[in-house]
Amino acid sequence: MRPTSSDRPGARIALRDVSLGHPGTPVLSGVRVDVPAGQVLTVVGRSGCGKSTLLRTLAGLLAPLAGDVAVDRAAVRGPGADRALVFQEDALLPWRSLRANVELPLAIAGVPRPDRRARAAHWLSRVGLDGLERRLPHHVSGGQRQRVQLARALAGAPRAVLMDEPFGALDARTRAGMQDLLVDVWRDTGVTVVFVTHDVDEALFLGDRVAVLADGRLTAVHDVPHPRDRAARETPATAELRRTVLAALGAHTPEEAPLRPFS
Amino acid sequence: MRPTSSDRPGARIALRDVSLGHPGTPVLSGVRVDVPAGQVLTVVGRSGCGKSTLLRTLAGLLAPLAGDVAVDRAAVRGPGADRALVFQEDALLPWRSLRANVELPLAIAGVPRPDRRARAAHWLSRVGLDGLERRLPHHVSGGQRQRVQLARALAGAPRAVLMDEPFGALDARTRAGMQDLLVDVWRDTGVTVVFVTHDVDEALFLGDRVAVLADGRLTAVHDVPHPRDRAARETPATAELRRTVLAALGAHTPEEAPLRPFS
Amino acid sequence: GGAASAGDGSTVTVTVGYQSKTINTVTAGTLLRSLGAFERELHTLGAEDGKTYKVKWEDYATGAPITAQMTAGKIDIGSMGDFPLLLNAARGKQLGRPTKLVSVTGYNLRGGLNTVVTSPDSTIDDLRDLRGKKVSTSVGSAADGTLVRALQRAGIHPAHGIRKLNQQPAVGASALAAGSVDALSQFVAWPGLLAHQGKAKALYDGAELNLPTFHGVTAREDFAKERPTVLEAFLKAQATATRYLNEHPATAAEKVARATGLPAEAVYLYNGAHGIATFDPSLKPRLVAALKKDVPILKSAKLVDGVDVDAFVDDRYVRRALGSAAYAEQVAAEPPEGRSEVWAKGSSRTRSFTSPKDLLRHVAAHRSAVRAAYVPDARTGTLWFADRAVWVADGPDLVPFVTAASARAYLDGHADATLLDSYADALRRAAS
Amino acid sequence: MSRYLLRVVSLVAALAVWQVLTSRDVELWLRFSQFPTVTDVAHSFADRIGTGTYWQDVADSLRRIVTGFVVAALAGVVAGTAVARSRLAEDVLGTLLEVVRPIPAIALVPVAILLFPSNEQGIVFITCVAAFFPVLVATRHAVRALTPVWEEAVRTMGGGRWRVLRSVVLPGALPGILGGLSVGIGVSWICVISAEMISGEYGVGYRTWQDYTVVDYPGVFVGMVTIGVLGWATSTAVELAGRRVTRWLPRRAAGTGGGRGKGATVRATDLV
Amino acid sequence: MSRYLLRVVSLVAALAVWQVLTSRDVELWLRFSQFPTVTDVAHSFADRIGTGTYWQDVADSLRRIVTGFVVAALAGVVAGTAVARSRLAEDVLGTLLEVVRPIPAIALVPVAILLFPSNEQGIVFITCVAAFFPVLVATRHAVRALTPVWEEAVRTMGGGRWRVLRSVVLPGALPGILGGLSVGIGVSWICVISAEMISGEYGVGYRTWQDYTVVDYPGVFVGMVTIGVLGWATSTAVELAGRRVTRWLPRRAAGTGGGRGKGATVRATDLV
Ligand SMILES: Nc1ncnc2c1ncn2[C@@H]1O[C@H](COP(=O)(O)OP(=O)(O)OP(=O)(O)O)[C@@H](O)[C@H]1O
Ligand SMILES: Nc1ncnc2c1ncn2[C@@H]1O[C@H](COP(=O)(O)OP(=O)(O)OP(=O)(O)O)[C@@H](O)[C@H]1O
Ligand SMILES: [Mg+2]
Ligand SMILES: [Mg+2]
Repeated sequence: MRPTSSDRPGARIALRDVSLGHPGTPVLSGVRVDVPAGQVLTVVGRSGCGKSTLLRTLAGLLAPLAGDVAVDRAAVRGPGADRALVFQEDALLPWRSLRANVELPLAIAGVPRPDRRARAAHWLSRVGLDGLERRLPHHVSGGQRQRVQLARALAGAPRAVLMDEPFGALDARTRAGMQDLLVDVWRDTGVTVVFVTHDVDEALFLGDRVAVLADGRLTAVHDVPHPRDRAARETPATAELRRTVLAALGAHTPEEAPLRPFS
Repeated sequence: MRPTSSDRPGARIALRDVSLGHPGTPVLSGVRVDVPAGQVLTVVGRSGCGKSTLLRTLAGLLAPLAGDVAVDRAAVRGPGADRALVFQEDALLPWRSLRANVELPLAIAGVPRPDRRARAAHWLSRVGLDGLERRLPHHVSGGQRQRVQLARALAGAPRAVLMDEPFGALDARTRAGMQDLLVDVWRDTGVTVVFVTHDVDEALFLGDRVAVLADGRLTAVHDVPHPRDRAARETPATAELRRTVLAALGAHTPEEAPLRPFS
Repeated sequence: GGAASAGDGSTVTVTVGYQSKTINTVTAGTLLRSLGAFERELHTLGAEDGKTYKVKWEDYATGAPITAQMTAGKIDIGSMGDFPLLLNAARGKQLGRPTKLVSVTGYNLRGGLNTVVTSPDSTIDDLRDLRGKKVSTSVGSAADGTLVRALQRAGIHPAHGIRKLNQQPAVGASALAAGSVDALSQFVAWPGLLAHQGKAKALYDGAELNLPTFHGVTAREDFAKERPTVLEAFLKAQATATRYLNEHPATAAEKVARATGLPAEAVYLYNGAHGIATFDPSLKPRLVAALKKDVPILKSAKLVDGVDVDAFVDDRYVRRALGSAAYAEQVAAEPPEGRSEVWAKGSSRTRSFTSPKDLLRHVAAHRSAVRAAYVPDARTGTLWFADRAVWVADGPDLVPFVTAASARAYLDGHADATLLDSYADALRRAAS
Repeated sequence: MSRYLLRVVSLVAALAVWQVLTSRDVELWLRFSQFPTVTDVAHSFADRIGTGTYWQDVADSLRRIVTGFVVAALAGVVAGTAVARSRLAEDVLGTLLEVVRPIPAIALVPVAILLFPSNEQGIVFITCVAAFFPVLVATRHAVRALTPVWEEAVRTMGGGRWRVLRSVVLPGALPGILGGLSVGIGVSWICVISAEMISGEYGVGYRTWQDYTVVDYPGVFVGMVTIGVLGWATSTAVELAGRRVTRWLPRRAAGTGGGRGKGATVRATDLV
Repeated sequence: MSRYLLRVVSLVAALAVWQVLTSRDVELWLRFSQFPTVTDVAHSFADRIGTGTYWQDVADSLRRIVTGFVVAALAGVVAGTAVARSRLAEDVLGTLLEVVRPIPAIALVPVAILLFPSNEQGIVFITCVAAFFPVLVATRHAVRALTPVWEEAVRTMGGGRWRVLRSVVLPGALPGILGGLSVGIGVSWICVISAEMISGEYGVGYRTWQDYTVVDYPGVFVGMVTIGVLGWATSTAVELAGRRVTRWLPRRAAGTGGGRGKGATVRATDLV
């Protein structure tokens, strides 16, 4: 049932001295990072630092201002089914039911209708939305819409998933469930993941490496000592890394947070 | 400079056995809760449990299916400037600059133009968006848009603010700043706050009380022992409450979270 | 296709364009169609040459679309008034689809087919009063020609002396009713129709000009050359319709009224036994001469560069259709004298009277039984509705005129004649 | 339901006002004195409706309008989309179409006569041209105003130009296109007299113009009423079809229940 | 810029095709043989453009169209908004307007003459009616399709009906309304001949019809070209004004730079 793509391993994404931004608004410069096939890179940074801009550039929706984004050594010239993007904003097609939204990448890939329907049902069920298949997007809650986007991205069996705060509107438990779903999919398919999040714990839990954006640059890429192990969170190494990342973000770690840090 | 409304204390919001939902879709029933003037009630619950529906009902945008929402003992018959709503979705007017969006409640209240402009600048600056006043909403990032909504809601000097995951798209440090801003405003004006969040820590930090929604009901309202004190988080009482709330949400506390809680 | 086409070599479709509302063309249009005479002629023809003929009738509001369709090769035979005929000739030649004037439908030798009218309560009662006033007409029509000539005779500059509004007849009629123009110069059917409806009174009778006006039939030259027998069949049928009209004028008027929506009383005014129009297919030299005189008017209005009328007129077909002897007789025939007539309700024929006074006496006696009463203008002979005419008492005689101006001209020469204020007055005098 | 009652009442009231204005020959700046009264028109209508000609007119006009409209709708949507999405199409077609767009339907009468082998084709051509441009313009505007993220989403799923057209542009622009179709069918009717001037035989527009040429005002009004009703029927058909395919549009609760019904969205006020 | 060049080239090419079709008397199903050639029309044009009459025609028509259009735009936006937002207005006005909407402009000629004291008023009335309905329908559709959350936001700020109208409905519906205005001014021009049938003296529409009644084809084409150019100019003015006030609309990068310029949105393809 579950679509596997063991024949198509994850994509390798490489940026060498890339500058990016919107027409007339440069956002990041000198970005250099290499995401090997099948790796999970999580990206953190303050609001407005350029995380979404980076993902849109990787997706091929924005052309870099300088340099090239390479996927498996070929420069990206536009978007493609190999790189799925979970948008930060609501990107469901409002005239399609949840099911039809999830079916869309399958239809594009030419999957026949009954198969498409079954797979869409499968993915909607995995994100916990059984029973809502036939609703329209604006008849479900914000968190539900976000999960449909996730299901849609995964249904297309991409070689890389680019996720822009995909779990931002989810409660703790649902979020954990989605994280696990992602880990499962990653295990099964070896998909490459670039994952933007505001939750440093999430970044540490999911990422093989954590990239930090600040001041218009990619300032650091940290290896995570014990990735994908919630219980291992509180090892000294992890705690140290969390402190480092939070400090890089300019935040105080919870333990030392004063009541009014910068009022 | 800062608009105070000490002459207009916070509103008191009361629900007695209210049922609510969308036309044809009942969501919550038998909701009973009283938010005294100037109190902060945080609301937690799983995705799709009815948090947004509750806030929309309090705002007067949705009529309850049964029962009445009372504000200062008068039944709510529709929305009003006394209750500002920070929407979960993007609710900025896309044709207005950020500044013009923030000025809107002031214009509605009849504030003269120069004053309006100054106050909008003040609020935009407090949410950290100096310099972006003249941008259009779709030329700024998701987190920036969310902060504009916050500024807009506060600029109108409401007697109650209803906030639907207002900091969901913000990084840890910006989020802390916004929390502090909210606390400041609350201290200065005595505004009543109903605050929906997925972050239990945030709920405990900001709330005087925490309401839990589950299974179509408001299952519990907990008093927070040491509200608005980050350092006090780790008192046994707080830790206990956090565990209780997380359990009510069906989530495992971080300490005991297994890697794959429900796969 | 619209044009005469031999689809499989044996079926030929002939397309005839006509103007049902321009009732001076009924013998080549409305009446001809309702009698089925052309179809019968073609059937006979088909029996001879083994072809199947079909007729397609197309009814237009004015001559322009017919000319347009003819230049596009889609109409083979069309009928229209004298000025539109000249335009038809000019455009046909210009666009490489020359046309021929092959017969006349109806005519009035004095020009009585065109009339200038005002609203019934207008204070204008002389053409000279039009100076500086708004007058609606259709530029390029015979009615415009009448207006221009009449104004010239009255000493008014036809372009600058009045404000001429160029409007479709129907538009002009509405404008007159609404009071946004002071007078309306139009051709056959409209003046009579508006007078009958009580929406207008005559100000100037075109017959005062004493210049012939007529309507005729035009055919595409290549059609005529290719299918002369069809054209002759048409002209024969036209002659049949003309005969029918002359023999059963009231029934013919009823038929036309039914087909067009015009009141039969107004149709009879023009097409009756002594109606304003005389129906006769022959191309009389007097009419051709009149046509030539119209060319300069169109030229000065910059509507045509010049028309070779002699090349346009072609009487060979009608001559052959009617037979040379009969044709010569027709050419020589004079129109009947105008006579007073009463059309009684429920009757299919009219009763004529030797004098207008006799008619009035009859009408006074049978008021409720009279459908319509017509009297000829004492000066121009133009027939008009008795109840819309201007009456003059001259001794024992009661003399009718189409216009007040015409009546005044009579009064000038007859010192003891008096103008009557109303039709009722005239009736009373006749009865006593 | 009382809504339908209200609609009927409003139509009847309009007729009553007309009757009063015309039968009393009211002249207050606007002048109603020359107008036929409702009863005049009703009599004419009663006379005509029994004739075969009337129904032949109706059938012919409907056939022409519907044919012309269907062709125009297809062509307008295709051209509008092309102009909105392709710079080349905009440059090559855009200006040309903008210059041709305002050309009056009646001015096309001679063109239709000259260009087409048969009059029927000419008539359909004119109604088609009339409907084409509103559809074109509405489509162009709607396609240009599409939310870009929808297209972006489909493109990140590997959708190419046709997929974007099929799955984003057409459904997303549909509400706007439907507005254009509704206007387009209306404009087709507006031009039916001009078009049928070349008919020579049947058609509601043809008949109305013929009636006007003999200054038969009640007849003209019968034509206007007939065209009004036919136009209303066709545009209602278009709107209903449209509503079916745009049911997904989030709607304000207006029209779903009375006032502040339980469970309905609370509205500030019903009027405006 | 090469875009303008391309536009000019496309116009010139269209003229060249016309010249070839007409001067060679092409007859392939469509028949161009009787059409005036470009040179015929150009000659007529040259003759006329030097005359005072021509410019008087242009000035009169422009004045009438612009007056009628401005009135129609205001009335159409007001009525369209009312019908879209108020159930009462929809019931009372909606059906009535739908029945009146398809009534042909020419059928209004007698009405305009009988109703209005002066011809000018009648002409403006007809152009105004012509433009009114497209604006009405477009406004109605645009207002109905508004994202509800905008209105909800303003209402939670205490905005009442007028504030919602001013701050949400009008600006939000503006892109759609502008489409309607663009169609509306086009339809005004489409009806200029019908309207100016009343004129009797001046006006481009009047002149064109007059030329047709004397079957002067080059004259008709001069009229058509003039109307085309005037119509293009007025609708371009409307579109430009529209673009200024809808600059906020998120646009695809189309038309902002060449192909996949650095920093521009990458587009799947230029054509479609
Ligand atoms: N417009 C609507 N019509 C019908 N049902 C709706 C509508 N909006 C939401 N719902 C349903 O009502 C329930 C409550 O939705 P609500 O938006 O209040 O959830 P929520 O608690 O805010 O969730 P989230 O955390 O995901 O935003 C959900 O099950 C949702 O599917
Ligand atoms: N369309 C645009 N045009 C111009 N500038 C933009 C545009 N979108 C975003 N920006 C600016 O670019 C910068 C980076 O935006 P981006 O959306 O990448 O931020 P982000 O890191 O995703 O922030 P957030 O966490 O708030 O979503 C911001 O300062 C923003 O104001
Ligand atoms: Mg972002
Ligand atoms: Mg919600």
